[in-house]
Amino acid sequence: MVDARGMVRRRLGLRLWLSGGWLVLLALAALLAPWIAPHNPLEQDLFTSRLPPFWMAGAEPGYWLGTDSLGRDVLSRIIHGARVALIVALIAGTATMLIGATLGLIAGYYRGWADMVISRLIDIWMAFPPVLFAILLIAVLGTGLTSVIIAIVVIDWTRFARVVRAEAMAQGAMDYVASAQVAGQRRLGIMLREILPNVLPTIGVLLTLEMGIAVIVEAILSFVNLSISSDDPTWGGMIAEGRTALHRSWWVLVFPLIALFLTVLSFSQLGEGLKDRFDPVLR
Amino acid sequence: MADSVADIRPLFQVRDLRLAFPDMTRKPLFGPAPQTEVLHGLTFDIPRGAVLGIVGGSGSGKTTLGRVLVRLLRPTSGELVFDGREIGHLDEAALRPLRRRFQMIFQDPMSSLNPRRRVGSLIAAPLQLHGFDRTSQRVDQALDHVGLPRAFRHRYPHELSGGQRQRVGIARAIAMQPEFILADEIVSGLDVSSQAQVLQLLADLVRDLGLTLAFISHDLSVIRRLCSRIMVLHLGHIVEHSDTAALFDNPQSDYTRELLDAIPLPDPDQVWR
Amino acid sequence: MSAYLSIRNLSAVLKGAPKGTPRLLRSVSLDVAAGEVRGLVGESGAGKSMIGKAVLGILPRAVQVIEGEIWLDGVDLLRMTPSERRRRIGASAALIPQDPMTALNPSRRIGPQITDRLVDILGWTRADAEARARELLDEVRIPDPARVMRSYPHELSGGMRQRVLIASAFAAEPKMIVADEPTTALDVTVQKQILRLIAQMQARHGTALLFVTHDLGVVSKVCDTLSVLYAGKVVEDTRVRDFFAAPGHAYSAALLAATPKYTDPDAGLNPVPAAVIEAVQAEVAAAEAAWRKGGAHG
Amino acid sequence: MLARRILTRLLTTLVTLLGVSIVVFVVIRVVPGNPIAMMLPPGATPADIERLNALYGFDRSILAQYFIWLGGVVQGDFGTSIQTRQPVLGLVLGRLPATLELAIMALVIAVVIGGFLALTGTRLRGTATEGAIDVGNGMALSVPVFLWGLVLILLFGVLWPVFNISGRISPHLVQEFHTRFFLFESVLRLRFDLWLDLMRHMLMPALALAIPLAAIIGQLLKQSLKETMHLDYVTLARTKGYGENHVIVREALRNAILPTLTLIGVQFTFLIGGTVIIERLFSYEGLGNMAIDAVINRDLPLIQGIVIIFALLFTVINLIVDMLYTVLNPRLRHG
Repeated sequence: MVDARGMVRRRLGLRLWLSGGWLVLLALAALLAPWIAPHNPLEQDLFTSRLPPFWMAGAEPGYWLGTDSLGRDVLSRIIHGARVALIVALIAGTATMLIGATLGLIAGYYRGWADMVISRLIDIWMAFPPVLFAILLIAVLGTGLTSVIIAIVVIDWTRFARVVRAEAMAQGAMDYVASAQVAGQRRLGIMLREILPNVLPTIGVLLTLEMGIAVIVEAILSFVNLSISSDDPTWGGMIAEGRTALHRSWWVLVFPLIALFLTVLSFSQLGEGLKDRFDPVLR
Repeated sequence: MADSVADIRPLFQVRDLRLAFPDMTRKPLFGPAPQTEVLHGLTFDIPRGAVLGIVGGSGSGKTTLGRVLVRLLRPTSGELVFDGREIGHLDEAALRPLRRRFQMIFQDPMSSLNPRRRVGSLIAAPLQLHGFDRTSQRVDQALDHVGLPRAFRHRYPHELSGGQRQRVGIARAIAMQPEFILADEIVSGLDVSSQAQVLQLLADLVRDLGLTLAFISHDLSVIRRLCSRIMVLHLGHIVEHSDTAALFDNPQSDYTRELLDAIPLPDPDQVWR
Repeated sequence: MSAYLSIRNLSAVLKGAPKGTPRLLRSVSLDVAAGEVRGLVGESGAGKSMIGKAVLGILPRAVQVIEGEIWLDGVDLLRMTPSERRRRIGASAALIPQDPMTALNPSRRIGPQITDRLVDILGWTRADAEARARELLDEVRIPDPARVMRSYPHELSGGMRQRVLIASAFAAEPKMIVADEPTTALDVTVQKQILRLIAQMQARHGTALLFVTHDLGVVSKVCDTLSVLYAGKVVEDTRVRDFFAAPGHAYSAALLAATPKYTDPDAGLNPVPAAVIEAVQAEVAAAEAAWRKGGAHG
Repeated sequence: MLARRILTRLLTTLVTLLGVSIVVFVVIRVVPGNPIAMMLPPGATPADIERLNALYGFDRSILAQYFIWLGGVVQGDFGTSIQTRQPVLGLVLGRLPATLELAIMALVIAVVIGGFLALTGTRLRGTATEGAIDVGNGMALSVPVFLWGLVLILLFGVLWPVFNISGRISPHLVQEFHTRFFLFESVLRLRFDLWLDLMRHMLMPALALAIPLAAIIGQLLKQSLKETMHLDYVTLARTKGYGENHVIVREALRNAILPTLTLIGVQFTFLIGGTVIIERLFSYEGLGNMAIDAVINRDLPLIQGIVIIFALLFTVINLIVDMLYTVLNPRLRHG
């Protein structure tokens, strides 16, 4: 009898390759966007509006994935949209991690009043629906890339703080921490040298997850037209446009949706994949 | 030097040591929780070079006492004097330079060895912290001492067997050249064959390195073989503290007698009252 | 005295392991007669617990029996369908588990945990089953059985819980009980009471008892006969008195020498010599090779 | 012990709500600079500004302003919507039933699917089916509701248009209802024609909301079931002669369900948070859709009202789940 779980486990390597491959492809597209995009993503041409993708009747050569109602090239807009998506993912993801993980580590290891304050803050934050909170912040801060990033960090630090706090608490109860204390290690040293390495794999998984979430939040904000200026190509903006003209030109919605879907999925699978592959301690 | 005052003074002098924890289950809504005392005024000495066995059932306070001795816990009151110096109420910073001199080996090596450090780093880290030189050689020496191959320094704890992990714990403690080692139930998770090996090793090290050892266990049979003095704890009190032979031949307290009577000897002729 | 439990040539392997991987149980054979207590000893990984689990049909899913017979009360359990086997075991055998703290369902009251087998499997009326449970709790000397039956497990001490588990094991008058390290988790003074209780109950009910333990001291107190295991193979099968007088196998002797004994500071706690380990390993390997060559089961 | 636990929990809830009010106050009243300008429609006269200044005490200290504002909020005075010139509380309460019904429907779907997956996965552990469930759960988990919504719109709105992907109910049916709880009302009045129309509209957004939660429930419940299945009391039940199904349901489920229950509580608040974007996506007339309109129209009093209602809802749900956990856990009940 074959153990089916073994088959799933073997696929993990594949999942790492697939998700990593897509993200590398995306990063290259974002970096080289001005050179590889077949058209100017902002260029409107009403004579070529609503062209279908290349395999359908009525397609025009050069517009591989068709055009939207203003005649803009869908493929070029997706490639340029990748820039916004990845910038938000990297900056917002990293900043969220730094703030959230630090607070979570302090709360979980030092406990006491620091934990009281941080936990209460987390409770308060959990009382707000994140999307609504984000929209509210953008309404107050004004639109723009910086506002989007600030909004994501302000809202999502609790995701790291909660998980890292719980993990640091669990690790803090282990005897290796007592053993470091007997050896004369300082509290800060124990936190950074003993506990942090054991929490790091979790932080890594959360980081890639957060990057995917940042991409989605940016897409949602552009979907409701609250992200960066509405001219710049973003996947969320394209989806919003596509949603209104779904029956006439479905491709305007479908292709950015696929890009978004793959990106979010890849980010979430990447973290797990990396952990399974490189964490020396198998649990 | 052998006759100097410093050498005849006991390494540990413990006087009326008490420890209480706040009882969160009885905490009123406001104000502090009531205290529950788990160590009720313990007084004893550990002479230099002694191997002291600390025995008791679950809830006797033996593990708690051990953690107070190496100052993982701060006593609520009483004196804890190590080598002539009161350490019970020192803060972490003042304690730090002294920490090298009393080390601990833990019950569960899987939990007490940081899973993300290799054996070499596990042994070397405390050495570097206390400014030892030639740490690499010291790690090798420590591995030699506990009978592990030097190549083990590149392994992770999860790649070792239970007995090997416990040897790493011992190596880490002796590498610091401490005067005192506390061993907390270090063989209770091992099979009899590895148990015998680890105990043998510990006995040899104590003799060769001139260590003072406190050995916590629930098993009087194990303690008899290793220890020169035995202290029996029951519900946070010392019910008996005497010479090993004296304790086994002529136990003074009812609890000790009950404990001895309950041990199943590997002998079908033992009469079990 | 005919054997109530009879295991013949029982071999088990890890599921999905490549061919040629050593077996977990290597052609184990042993008998337990009605009223007999057989000890199963060995170090961790020797397979002693696995035998008890095989008898009760609770082997982990990863373990697969590849040959052998387990005769319980005249029928071979391994030739029955799983559901037949389950009912058979439920009606005629029982387990006293290792850790009383985890062996009672924390969200169910004590009473139903004792009576459920009687009502659901054996078809007793609830009133009869409850009367029987009270009687048994009384027999294992639990004060105020009616109150205990209404309690949740966390309201009882470890020793009390183990008494409840013993009562529950004897509830259906099983002819066969497997005790799997039943006192390892207890303090030594409580252990003594529990061992005594098990021995008394076993004698009074005439039950066949398979007693799994790593402690030769415990064996000498409760067992009549003894099987010593090494790497899934029975290396010695003997009477307890004979064993302690003169172990019949070098490995058994070494195990006995390693067992601490407080009455004699010079005896016990002697590490098992490497030569003994090598010899017993060679013996097991030879038996394994012979079994493979026999090709009875590929 | 139980009473003290509940009392402590109530106190922390109060502290949380106070913190929520401070955050809302700071974000809406302090950060944007001149709140009056934001609260007024374009073309307001200086007299209007004067009147509002006096009404909200903007001439006083921030702390005083906070307490004046908090006093109003506690009495249900969230101000007047700039857009519609109606009291915010009425607007919010008018939309709340739609959102609640959607969220509860999604929760029911998620629990049913998740529970089924967990039980099936446990029953068939070690088989290919379990592997498939794991992979499916992993996928469902890592894709947020926004994308599931879009996928469902494509599948059942365009490719195979069997469901409505826009609105809460066919417009001509609205006047049939006496309350705002359309779904409950249709069931209570046994009007299954209305119920059917509601379901055709609600199923897709509810399913989009439910998919990730179903996956989480499936994953966590299966994991705790599997852990529980290794415990001694489950093994003991097997030796008593019980079959696999009985052992899973009667011995394991009750103990495995507690961690899942707390998780469902937290996740249910996330699910309600997800309604904001899902309602937008499916043009469903609930609170979330109203919130986004309010932000686009810079209707700050309305936003503030919606945010506070959501926060109140979340806190109350968390409180209820905690209480439920306390009551269901025999260890705490009979401490």
